[in-house]
Amino acid sequence: MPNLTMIEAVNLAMASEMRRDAEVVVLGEDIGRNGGVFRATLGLLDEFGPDRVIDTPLAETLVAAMAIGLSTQGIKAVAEIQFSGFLYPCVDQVVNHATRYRNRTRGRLTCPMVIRAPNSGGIHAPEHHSESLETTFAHMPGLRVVSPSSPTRAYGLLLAAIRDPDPVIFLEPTRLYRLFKQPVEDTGEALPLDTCFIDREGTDITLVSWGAMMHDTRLVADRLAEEGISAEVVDIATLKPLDMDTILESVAKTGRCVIVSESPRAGGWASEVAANLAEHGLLTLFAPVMRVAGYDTVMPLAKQERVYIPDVDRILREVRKVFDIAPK
Amino acid sequence: MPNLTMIEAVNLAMASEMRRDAEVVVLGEDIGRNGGVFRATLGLLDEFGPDRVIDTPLAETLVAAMAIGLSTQGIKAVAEIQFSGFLYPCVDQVVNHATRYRNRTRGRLTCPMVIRAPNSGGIHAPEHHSESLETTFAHMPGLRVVSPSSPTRAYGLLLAAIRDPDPVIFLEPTRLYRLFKQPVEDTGEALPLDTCFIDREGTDITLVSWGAMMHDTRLVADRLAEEGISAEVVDIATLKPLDMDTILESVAKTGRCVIVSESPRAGGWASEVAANLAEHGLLTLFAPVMRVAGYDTVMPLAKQERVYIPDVDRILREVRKVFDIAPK
Amino acid sequence: MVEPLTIPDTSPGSATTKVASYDIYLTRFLNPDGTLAAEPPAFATDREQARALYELMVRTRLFDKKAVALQRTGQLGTYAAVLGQEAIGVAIGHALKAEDVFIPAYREYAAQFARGVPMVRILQYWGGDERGMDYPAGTPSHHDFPLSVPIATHIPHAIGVAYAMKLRGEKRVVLASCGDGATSKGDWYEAVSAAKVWNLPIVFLVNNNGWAISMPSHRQTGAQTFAQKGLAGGISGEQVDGNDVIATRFVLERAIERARNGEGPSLVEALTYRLHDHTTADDARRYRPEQEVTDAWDRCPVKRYKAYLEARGFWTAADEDALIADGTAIAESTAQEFLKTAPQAPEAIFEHLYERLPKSLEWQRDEVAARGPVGGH
Amino acid sequence: MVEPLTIPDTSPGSATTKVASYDIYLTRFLNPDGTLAAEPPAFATDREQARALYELMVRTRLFDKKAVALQRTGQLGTYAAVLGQEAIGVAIGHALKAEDVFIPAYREYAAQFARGVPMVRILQYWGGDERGMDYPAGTPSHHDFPLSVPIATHIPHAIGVAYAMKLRGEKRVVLASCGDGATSKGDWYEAVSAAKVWNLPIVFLVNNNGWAISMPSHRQTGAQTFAQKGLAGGISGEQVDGNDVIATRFVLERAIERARNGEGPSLVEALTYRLHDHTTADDARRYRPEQEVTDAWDRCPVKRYKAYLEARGFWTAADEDALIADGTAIAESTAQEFLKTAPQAPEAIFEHLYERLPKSLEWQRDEVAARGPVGGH
Ligand SMILES: Cc1ncc(C[n+]2csc(CCOP(=O)(O)OP(=O)(O)O)c2C)c(N)n1
Ligand SMILES: Cc1ncc(C[n+]2csc(CCOP(=O)(O)OP(=O)(O)O)c2C)c(N)n1
Ligand SMILES: [Mg+2]
Ligand SMILES: [Mg+2]
Repeated sequence: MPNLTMIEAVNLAMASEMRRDAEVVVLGEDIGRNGGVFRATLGLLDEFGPDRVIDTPLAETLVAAMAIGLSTQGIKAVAEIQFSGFLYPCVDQVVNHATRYRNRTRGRLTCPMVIRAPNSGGIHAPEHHSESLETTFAHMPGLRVVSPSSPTRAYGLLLAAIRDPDPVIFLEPTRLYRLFKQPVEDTGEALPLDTCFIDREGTDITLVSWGAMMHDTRLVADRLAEEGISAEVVDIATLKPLDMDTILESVAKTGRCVIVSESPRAGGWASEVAANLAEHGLLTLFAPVMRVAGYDTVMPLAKQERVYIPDVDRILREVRKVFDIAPK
Repeated sequence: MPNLTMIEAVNLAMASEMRRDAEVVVLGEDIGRNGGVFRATLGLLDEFGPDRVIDTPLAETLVAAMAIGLSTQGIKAVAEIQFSGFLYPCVDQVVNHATRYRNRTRGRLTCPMVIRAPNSGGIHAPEHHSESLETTFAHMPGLRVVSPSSPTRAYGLLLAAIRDPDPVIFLEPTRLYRLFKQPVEDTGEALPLDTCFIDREGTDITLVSWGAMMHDTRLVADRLAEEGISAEVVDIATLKPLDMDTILESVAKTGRCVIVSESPRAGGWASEVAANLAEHGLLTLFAPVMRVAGYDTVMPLAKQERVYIPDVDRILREVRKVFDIAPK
Repeated sequence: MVEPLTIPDTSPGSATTKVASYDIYLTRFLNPDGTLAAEPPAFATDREQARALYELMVRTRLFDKKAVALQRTGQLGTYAAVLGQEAIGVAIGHALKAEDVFIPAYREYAAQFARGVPMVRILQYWGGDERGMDYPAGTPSHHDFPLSVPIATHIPHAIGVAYAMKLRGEKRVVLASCGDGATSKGDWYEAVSAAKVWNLPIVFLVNNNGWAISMPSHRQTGAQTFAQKGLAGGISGEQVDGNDVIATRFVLERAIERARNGEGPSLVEALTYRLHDHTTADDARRYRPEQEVTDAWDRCPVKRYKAYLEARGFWTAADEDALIADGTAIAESTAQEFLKTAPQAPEAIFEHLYERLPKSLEWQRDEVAARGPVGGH
Repeated sequence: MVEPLTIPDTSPGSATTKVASYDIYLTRFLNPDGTLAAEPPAFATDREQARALYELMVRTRLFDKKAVALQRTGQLGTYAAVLGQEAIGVAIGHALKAEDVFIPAYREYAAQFARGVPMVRILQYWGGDERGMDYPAGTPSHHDFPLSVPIATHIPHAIGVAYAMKLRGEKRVVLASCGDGATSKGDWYEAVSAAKVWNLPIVFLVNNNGWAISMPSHRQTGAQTFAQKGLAGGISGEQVDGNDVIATRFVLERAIERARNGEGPSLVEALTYRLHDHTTADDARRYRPEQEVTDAWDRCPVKRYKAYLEARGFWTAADEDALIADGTAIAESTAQEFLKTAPQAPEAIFEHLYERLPKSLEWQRDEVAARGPVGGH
């Protein structure tokens, strides 16, 4: 089984599905000869030709709208937006059309499409390249929003996203693109899009995260284990629709919960998880639900991005607060 | 003191500030001779002329961007977007520029601008005219997001928004535009933009809302009062930055909280409030924090919009659940 | 208004070279009084074909009148009338083939009727019922797009649709239409620009009806014509008298066939006039002179074409009476059918949200279902 | 490529009327080998003025080289080189007046230097420090906009800025620049279209450097020229040889003065070539033939203009040596200053978020401050 980075796994999922299904196309800026700015589409042009590997003009609204048009015709469009900060021009098309054609036409026209984009910071990229967009999209009805946290999940979830009959926003944590490898076999098997993954089982506290922050969250769980604290780690993976059942079950067991996310704290998806706990988990909680999130500031340029992005220290500090209030 | 509807109060605030400050301009589609599709700018063209009351081409991205350009020059731009569903094309400009020029240039260029738009449903409008956009904007760092719930608050908060040195999204609940009148005097006095309003004091439960849903929330408080339940009603009014202190203080007193909002439930601003309660109010809560919100569906067309929008019954049901779990 | 670029005297002549030149043409066969400006094309001299155009125009006008009446009496929501612009929809309806895809704005009812949308659907849509966009299987409209209320944002969908046709080697064409105001939106431009990049089979139609709500088209843009906006994307643009159904059909058919033959996209600006308020929620007297409207009635497409048909001996007073009677009856029975539309179940708001409702949303649907009908409308 | 619209034979001649015509011109004074294509304007025959253009071009190139070297040695973040396009920035810098406003894309360093941005700021910016956009008070750049990384979205800001000037009766001009790729974005078009509606004093400059990352400009659009995109908004568009600093300054000055005199907006397409990779994060060998780059070096603006100056007797080998020595020293000392930039306090991320930090965010700032510097960069 080949050992792949996440970006290679993303590439493999697209190539694999394009081999399987001739009606899958990829489109975006510089995805052809250049293979995409992060090389996610490397080799696809050579294998599938310029008709199915579509270099678009420099216009993100168009890219989203074209994917909509293609998908209404049954062509499965997998669009790439180069950097997360340039996803915003797609918002109108996604919320006003992609998520609505099915409903609007009572099922007559549908949008089985994926918009992939790098997400979050940590790679010292220029301005507007490091934002975390998941909540902006996850608030939209009719959408699926997915963010993988490892090469294997990237492969399986992207396959699922491409096959899904409804629009999916697929946010790939830039920071994890090449951070570590995993054995990934091209089985063509998709992962489910409607459940959280229990990344590791535990009994004392539930740590919930997704995307890039899963990495630091796992490190925290390691640290806690050294101290004899058993953390259950939940990878939300599919943010919308949100599988609260898995999280509630875990919290019912541990009685403690810290949610870790990189996007700005106010109105972030961590708040959605916490709100559900405040409603459905209140009686099983021993301690307040803590959110560790990006600050409510503009994403700083590279020199200060580490100030902004939660890290092991910040997560640990909130975990300690929880155990201070409700000791093990 | 004249009795004004909310739309008249909005109009008065703009006229009043334009008289006071020659560098305030209004811009948008059909706001000149036509006075705006809801008549918010009625009479402004005649009084202030076409240079300051600017009919723009049909391009919402442009409207937002033009307001940005104007405001960097110290012209206070008050832009109108016709209906909430057409605010989405402004998202990119607002998040990538309006909220950032100050930070980006270390205070050299700033954006003292307001984007006003009708918000939420309930008036049997066509498709795309009834959406609730507050959370999409409130998640953006560097922004202020305001939504008035009465003519007097509309007047005072809009004055404050226009005078604010930073960008403000001002969401006017369409449903309340002409629903009731209040005496509004043109005192030129602004209301604060950083505090919630205690709409009515109470001891048994805290009802939190903003914008259009404040109306139904007040009716619920009336109904509860008849039953001998004393509800404290908090009007968030300024969603961002969020004054949690007032809400926490209220919940510390009542021990119960229901949050009412019209925007889709998942990732809505009600979740932000509830998440803060889960973190800071957990130990004072007698019962789960309930959210009454729009369903996680596309906003239905007129015939079904009442199915979607929370109403007195739906709010009351959640309140009852709270008292079932934690009787008075 | 635009001035063709001229190099001022200050510039030494030899420093400049002309690198490109463009001309914009207008086509018209029928003068406003119905007399011929030029020999008409074949379809307009064939009695049956020529009559069919007129019949659809008049039936649409009668439908439109009924819809406005329903709104005025509180039986319909906000409605966007097509009064004065019927010729364009008729031309579209006749110029497109069944297999083509129509991506309309919100006033081209005639084209939609021609393509099989039952009149009652249009009333249901403006009445606030999603089922009004469920166009019937077995008709060309079944693969058409629904009315688009957000201005211009539907236009770039044409790129994806046309690309799909090209990818599959189909000889089909997309017609994407909008108003003059819509051409100010970036979405519109991004589509026009991209269409030529892939030489896609698309006809962009601009209904220049003089107004975008209260904004006259000459204040919407500094360009002398809307047709020339195609030049920004390297696309041929031309004007047509949109109140001349013959010219409009002729020009559209030509552009559509060019597209079908692999000659790429075109842009057609149809010059017309909105005789009604913008919608029933609008009061145009606030912003436009009554005289302008009165004058525009002289250029009305129905009157004009009727004069042509009569002059050709294709149309009699008896034909007219029969058509009015039948069209009125149909509008009336459509209204009755609309008013009897059974309400949707409340939980229908979840029915087509996703192909399959996610488990996590089931409780919301069940809550709605358990609650039953909610008062309101 | 676009074909001027011709009405096919099938159309009866008399049915069509020409309603508008447009021509696009290209201006050039210097041939690629530095010989004259036409008599140059006055500023190019004045020794001091003529030399100043060259000096800025070369100093910019030396800075650029240093910046790339810093990045290659891990001392700078991703950097967008201006190699080959320096003439345009120099022309902008000399054509604008101090009171005008420059809204740049991200490669016009020469113009920024001319307007008072210290070289070190550019390094700080690409080094990931917001203070790199804090242009100094007392220089024209203090009211200029910062580099814009999001493509084209800065262009419509020009509408607001120019409108403010018009409102205040100021005789100032806005120059908003971008690349060829940027012209595909709706934001760009919405601005171009709106500029003419109010006849605003704006010059839109398109740096057509042949590429948008890996997309060649002839695949970015089906239009024959980028200049003609102005026609969509009724704006005069023209091409200029952007590697001819004389022509570029001449054309820009003319457009700027037209704007200043109330004659409205213009669009200038400057034809140039990106000799470097897109940025230091890019590897252009992946997608473009080396031969194309080699050929482009023959049209290099520096070499060309030097030949002109030498032929005029304005420039000697000694001048060249002195300039290179001085420019290199300045680039070097700039690099040193950059590397010694004191770090910002971590809590600076809250400093300019709002004019006054809302009370509800104070805990976040305090948390950051209490924590102190965080490892990373
Ligand atoms: C994106 C968007 N902005 C604003 C509106 C509100 N609106 C509805 S119709 C209209 C004018 C459209 O003018 P035009 O494109 O000329 O079409 P017409 O109505 O004249 O047929 C406006 C501004 C909208 N529906 N969508
Ligand atoms: C809105 C947006 N989309 C994508 C990008 C990524 N990107 C950076 S530069 C570039 C190409 C720009 O090409 P062009 O406008 O021709 O300018 P050039 O780099 O050639 O000077 C792209 C796609 C971006 N910065 N902004
Ligand atoms: Mg119109
Ligand atoms: Mg370029």
